[in-house]
Amino acid sequence: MTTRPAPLGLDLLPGDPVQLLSPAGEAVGELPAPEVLLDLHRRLVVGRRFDRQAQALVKQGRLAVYPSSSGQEACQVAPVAALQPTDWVFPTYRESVALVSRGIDPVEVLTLLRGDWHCGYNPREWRTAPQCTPLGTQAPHAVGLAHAARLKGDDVVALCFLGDGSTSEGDVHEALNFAAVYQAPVVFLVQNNGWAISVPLSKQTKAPSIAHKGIGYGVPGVRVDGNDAAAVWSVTQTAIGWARAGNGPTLIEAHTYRMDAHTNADDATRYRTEEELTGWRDKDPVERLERYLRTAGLLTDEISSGVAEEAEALATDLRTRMNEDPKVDPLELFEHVYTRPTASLRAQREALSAELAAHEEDAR
Amino acid sequence: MTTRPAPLGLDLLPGDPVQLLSPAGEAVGELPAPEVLLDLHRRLVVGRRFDRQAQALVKQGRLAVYPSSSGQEACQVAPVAALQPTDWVFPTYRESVALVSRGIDPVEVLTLLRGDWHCGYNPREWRTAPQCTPLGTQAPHAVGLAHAARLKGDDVVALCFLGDGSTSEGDVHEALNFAAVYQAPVVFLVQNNGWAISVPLSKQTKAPSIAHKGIGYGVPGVRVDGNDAAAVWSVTQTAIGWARAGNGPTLIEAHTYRMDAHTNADDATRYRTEEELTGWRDKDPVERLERYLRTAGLLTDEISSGVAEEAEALATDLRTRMNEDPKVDPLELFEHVYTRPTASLRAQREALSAELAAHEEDAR
Amino acid sequence: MATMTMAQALNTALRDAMTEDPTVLVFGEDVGPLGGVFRITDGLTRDFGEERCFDTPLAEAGIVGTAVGMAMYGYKPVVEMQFDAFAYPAFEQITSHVAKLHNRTRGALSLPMVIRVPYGGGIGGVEHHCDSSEAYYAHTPGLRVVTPGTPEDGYRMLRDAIADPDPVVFLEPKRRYWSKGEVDTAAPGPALDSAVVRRQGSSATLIAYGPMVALAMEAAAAAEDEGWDLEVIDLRSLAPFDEQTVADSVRKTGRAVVVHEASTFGGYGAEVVARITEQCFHHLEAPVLRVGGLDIPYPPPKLEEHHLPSVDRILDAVDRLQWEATSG
Amino acid sequence: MATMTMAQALNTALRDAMTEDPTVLVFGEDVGPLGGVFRITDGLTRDFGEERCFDTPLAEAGIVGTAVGMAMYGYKPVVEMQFDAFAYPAFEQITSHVAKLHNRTRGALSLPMVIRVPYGGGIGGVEHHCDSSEAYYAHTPGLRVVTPGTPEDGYRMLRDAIADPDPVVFLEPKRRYWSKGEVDTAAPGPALDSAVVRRQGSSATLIAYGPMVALAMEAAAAAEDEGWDLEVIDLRSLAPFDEQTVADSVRKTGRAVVVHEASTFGGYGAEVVARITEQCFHHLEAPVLRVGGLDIPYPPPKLEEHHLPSVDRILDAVDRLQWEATSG
Ligand SMILES: Cc1ncc(C[n+]2csc(CCOP(=O)(O)OP(=O)(O)O)c2C)c(N)n1
Ligand SMILES: Cc1ncc(C[n+]2csc(CCOP(=O)(O)OP(=O)(O)O)c2C)c(N)n1
Ligand SMILES: [Mg+2]
Ligand SMILES: [Mg+2]
Repeated sequence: MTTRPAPLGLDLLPGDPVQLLSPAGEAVGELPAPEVLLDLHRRLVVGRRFDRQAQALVKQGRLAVYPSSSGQEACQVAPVAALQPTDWVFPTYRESVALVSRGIDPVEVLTLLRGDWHCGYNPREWRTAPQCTPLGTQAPHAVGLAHAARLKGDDVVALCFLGDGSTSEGDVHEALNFAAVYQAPVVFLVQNNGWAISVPLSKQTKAPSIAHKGIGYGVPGVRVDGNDAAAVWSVTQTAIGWARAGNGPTLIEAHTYRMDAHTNADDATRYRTEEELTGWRDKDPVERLERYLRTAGLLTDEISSGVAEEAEALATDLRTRMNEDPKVDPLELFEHVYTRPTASLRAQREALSAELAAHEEDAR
Repeated sequence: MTTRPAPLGLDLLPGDPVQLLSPAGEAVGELPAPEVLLDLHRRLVVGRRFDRQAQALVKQGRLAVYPSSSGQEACQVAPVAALQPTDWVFPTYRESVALVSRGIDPVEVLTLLRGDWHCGYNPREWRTAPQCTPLGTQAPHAVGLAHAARLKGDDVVALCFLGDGSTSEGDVHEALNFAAVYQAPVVFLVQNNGWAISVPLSKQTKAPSIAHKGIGYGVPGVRVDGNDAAAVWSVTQTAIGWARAGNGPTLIEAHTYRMDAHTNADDATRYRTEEELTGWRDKDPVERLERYLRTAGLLTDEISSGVAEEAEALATDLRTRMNEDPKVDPLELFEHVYTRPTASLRAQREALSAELAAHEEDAR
Repeated sequence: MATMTMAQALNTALRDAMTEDPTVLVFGEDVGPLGGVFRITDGLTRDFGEERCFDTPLAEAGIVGTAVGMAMYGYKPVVEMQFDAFAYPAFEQITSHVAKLHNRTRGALSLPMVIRVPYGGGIGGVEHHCDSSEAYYAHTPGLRVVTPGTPEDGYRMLRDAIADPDPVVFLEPKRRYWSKGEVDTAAPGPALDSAVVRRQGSSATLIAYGPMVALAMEAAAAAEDEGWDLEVIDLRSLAPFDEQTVADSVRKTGRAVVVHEASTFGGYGAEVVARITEQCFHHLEAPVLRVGGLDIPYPPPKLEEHHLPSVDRILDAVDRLQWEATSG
Repeated sequence: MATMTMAQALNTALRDAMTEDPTVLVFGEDVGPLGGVFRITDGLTRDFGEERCFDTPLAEAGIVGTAVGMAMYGYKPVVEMQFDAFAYPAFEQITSHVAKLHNRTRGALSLPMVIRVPYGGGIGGVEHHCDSSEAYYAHTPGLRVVTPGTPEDGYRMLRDAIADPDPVVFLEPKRRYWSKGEVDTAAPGPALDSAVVRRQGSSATLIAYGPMVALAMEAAAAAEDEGWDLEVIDLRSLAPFDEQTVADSVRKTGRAVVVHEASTFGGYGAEVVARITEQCFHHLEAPVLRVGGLDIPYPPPKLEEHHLPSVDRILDAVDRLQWEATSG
């Protein structure tokens, strides 16, 4: 087995999950700098507020569907905080909070879920791929992009979000393998929330841990307490630096839990117990960091209310702007199927255009 | 990490390759019983003779293509020798020698390669799936069958052959994972011959070893000298017993080498060196066992010439029977597409039948 | 005789098949305790145990591939692909193995398995959740591809598909899951391969399947106002195709329109047009027309109405069947 | 102007594209030192280095998926699938991502990538090595699907496909790899989307593409003896389909036969028939016929001749174009 000196437990044989803050908010390891912690706190609070608002919007019928990441906010915001703007993010459908934390306009983030036909934001501008629904299929994209950047000599790391369930898909296997073979600067971050809709991890894999899956590719694996924002930040920061320095990919497993159903359409009471939830409530990522910061005297009332205001402002703005239905032009359906338009789509566009005109006529 | 007491290095952390006979034919570990060794020797000699004959047949245009397993005979015959007739085999295109060793008529084994349209033998009768060409796709079949047998309470183990290159395919990943989750009685045997056509293992994976790939599934992995028939037999025998006892799957990596090109259509000189070949010639599986048996006084001239005769008889019989072109009835093309015939295929059959009749007419 | 939604009919079919035949197994993603995201497998794990109905890891090639192995050993697996686009990872298993194994083994091995695929749109689903993938499967020799349009067919055809010795891709029209109908679980019904005439008519033939059957019936009702007496055929089986029933009708009416949700270009409707044209050329008063989806990736909820066939578009197509030509 | 095999023409196209544009990359299984199992990438690694032409692990979804990522970053990847059936593992990547990414991002991301697929039979290949998979791709909106029938088109179309901002599935007719023809690498050639009339004629139109173009030309030559003057169209682009060129021809001749290797049922030919019928109905003297493969899994070397279109079958089809009807 190759052994490389790797920091913070980035090793072929993953150890216990890294934890820097206990659930009670006590420091149990070397913490990032105070400004990092305060930034993480702000992101957590804003992220959670956004998530709540999105859940309200789906109830009001303003969104077609919403996969909440409540409970997983640390995994969403900390890795994003550790990235440079020039780095790329490859999110799944669950990463709305991460994207908001990346700075993308929340309305753009929710565009697809709102029932529009595109991903909302400009992936090139935000160096963020469209949120990906087919499980694990974004993983080879992340590897390809990272490899491409490396070939060009650019300083770019790709962060690929994954769910525990998706690690069973062939594409994730192929991506991990390609990443290792190409030594591509990719960080695979698996949010192990214990469930894939109704399928528990125990029916998903018999691996000692998901991080252990790295071994079969020669990819260092590390486990982290996914409800400890400080730990997630430190571990992803390390992995990103590791990749940036040309050492290749890493596989991070963040242990966390989604506090709500898979999406609003799901009924989680059919497969999991109230006790399980209670256990995880005590590990809440926002409260945990907040407790530490309060006790350490870093989070003043002033800062705290500033953060609360920012979160509230974002929610209000979001509510207002989502109140109007998005303008979707049916004729744009044909515009982006190809870069070079085809005769047949032009004809279909004309037909639809005529149909719409006739309808308008009728409506008069 | 779960630790289970597993014999013969069947462990989540694979060790060095198991070797029982040195390349020079000296015992370096606990050998199987003499009758097992003699049986292996017989199978090796017959297998090699068959392979030579098949290579001759392809040169004579009697086969459309032939992927030789010369050099890999130990990996082909030893696992088969360790199976019960009630167990199942899932071979790739390279396993002709294994199938002959299983007892299947060599002409049947070569049916597909001869240009006929079916696998030649009755898979149910021989408990041997058709030789599989799409890489790795037989792996989930093996898992499904093993799981099915277990559900039925039958004592059946499935042996799944794989090549090193094929381990990069998503299907192999999914199969290993399902096998572990179901605790299915499957033995995955990877013949790591260092090459996937022209792609060397170093471009295939950065894993410490292929056996290490088991860790990510919770599947014990073990490495074995694939040119040491005694070792391959012992390791597969152990893994098969382990599966039979209800302990689930194992992943065996057998280090070996194909001495010939990928198939007769391939030109191996484009990608590998003469030196590499020379190194492997010294590790020849047939000579190695023969040397040991001779030195140990187990292989008498009488036994040896008996084996040689058997091999020669098989080759002669094969040559003769392959000399005539197989009778393939064009009208049978339609017979097995579905179990229940369809009207449209009946019509196509009639059309072809008329065409053939017209041709015959013309030919008169 | 009972009133059921198609979802209930499918659930009942699975139950009845599992009760009658212990070799019938159900597996896939979330089909166990959750009962599937559409609840088609609701209660099966509870009632038949984890060995008969179980959740798998998330890996569609693995699901179909293990089903192949189980079928080789004599089981009758019924696997669920969660949504249409999520069956694509299994495409190699389906085309290179499921479709071919019987043939590759000269009939020694058959694969009595069913791949259930909820398909199509009309339910406001987001991207990748609304594909109509029937053309991919129907073009693959060795597969039977069927799709029910009514709850009764949902029951009967699923039972027949499970009993069939050949592998069947069973396409379930999502948008019909919650539509009710009378189901007689005791009635044998037409053969799995047969199309049925859902409505007799003389002016022209509407040919539909799965999600579009109800729409075609609606269109036929609306067409009465325009003085058209439309015949409606529900194909039920896409592969094999019941040419006889279709050709008989078109020879009678002389005009036809094929309706499906899938993108029109290269869609299943093209085959129907080609066959009708070949079989009924001299009976045709007008070219057989297609009303299909646009040639675009499946659009979002807000715009799917513009993509999907509608009563209006069907009537427009009927209107374009060159009525003047014959009246002269 | 030089005489080349199609294999050489394709190799030259890759070389010229790589020389002119440093963002063009070639990768896949065995494309490096070996030069591909058909030697289409011969010498590229030697001449352009391992960074521009490289071998990948054996994983087709991974190959196509990483190509997507590389294209997102501005490269123009040209990936090789070793054989037709071995592209199926990448089916989800191709349908759910390659075909849709431009659309999903409202045009913000384009995917200037080429997926090269050696396809079809006629070379005595064993199972899984001879599929004609064009219908699967052509039915998927967002993909361009093209196939050259001559060495010159091999060169020109591959250059154009690589230069195209859209993803292109580039289907290479294996059986034509070793056929020679004149190639003018400087001539611009017809647009990538255009069909061309390969032979002018007046009696009927043969419509072919890729592996069948040469056969159609042969059939047209043989038809002269029977007194038929056949027009031959080489479609070149399957998606989009050049309806204009085809319809113009059929309106002129009044009869048409579509030829392809793929199984006829649900094959690409059905679309051609449906469109011609719709566009040219009143010009048609007979139904448009198809000469395609049988509806069976690809047969073995010994029997492929019975599966594949032949000059005889094409002439038979021409003969069935109801010549009596008009002569009266
Ligand atoms: C290829 C594919 N198969 C199935 C689905 C349906 N599906 C959507 S989310 C999901 C569960 C994913 O679980 P996990 O990866 O753990 O992520 P989580 O939702 O828990 O964040 C499933 C099965 C899909 N999107 N893609
Ligand atoms: C899905 C798929 N992709 C590509 C191929 C073409 N192919 C046939 S054999 C082979 C190499 C396989 O290498 P390995 O698994 O190491 O087995 P070996 O041939 O060395 O025994 C390749 C790429 C295939 N058969 N199936
Ligand atoms: Mg999860
Ligand atoms: Mg190999």
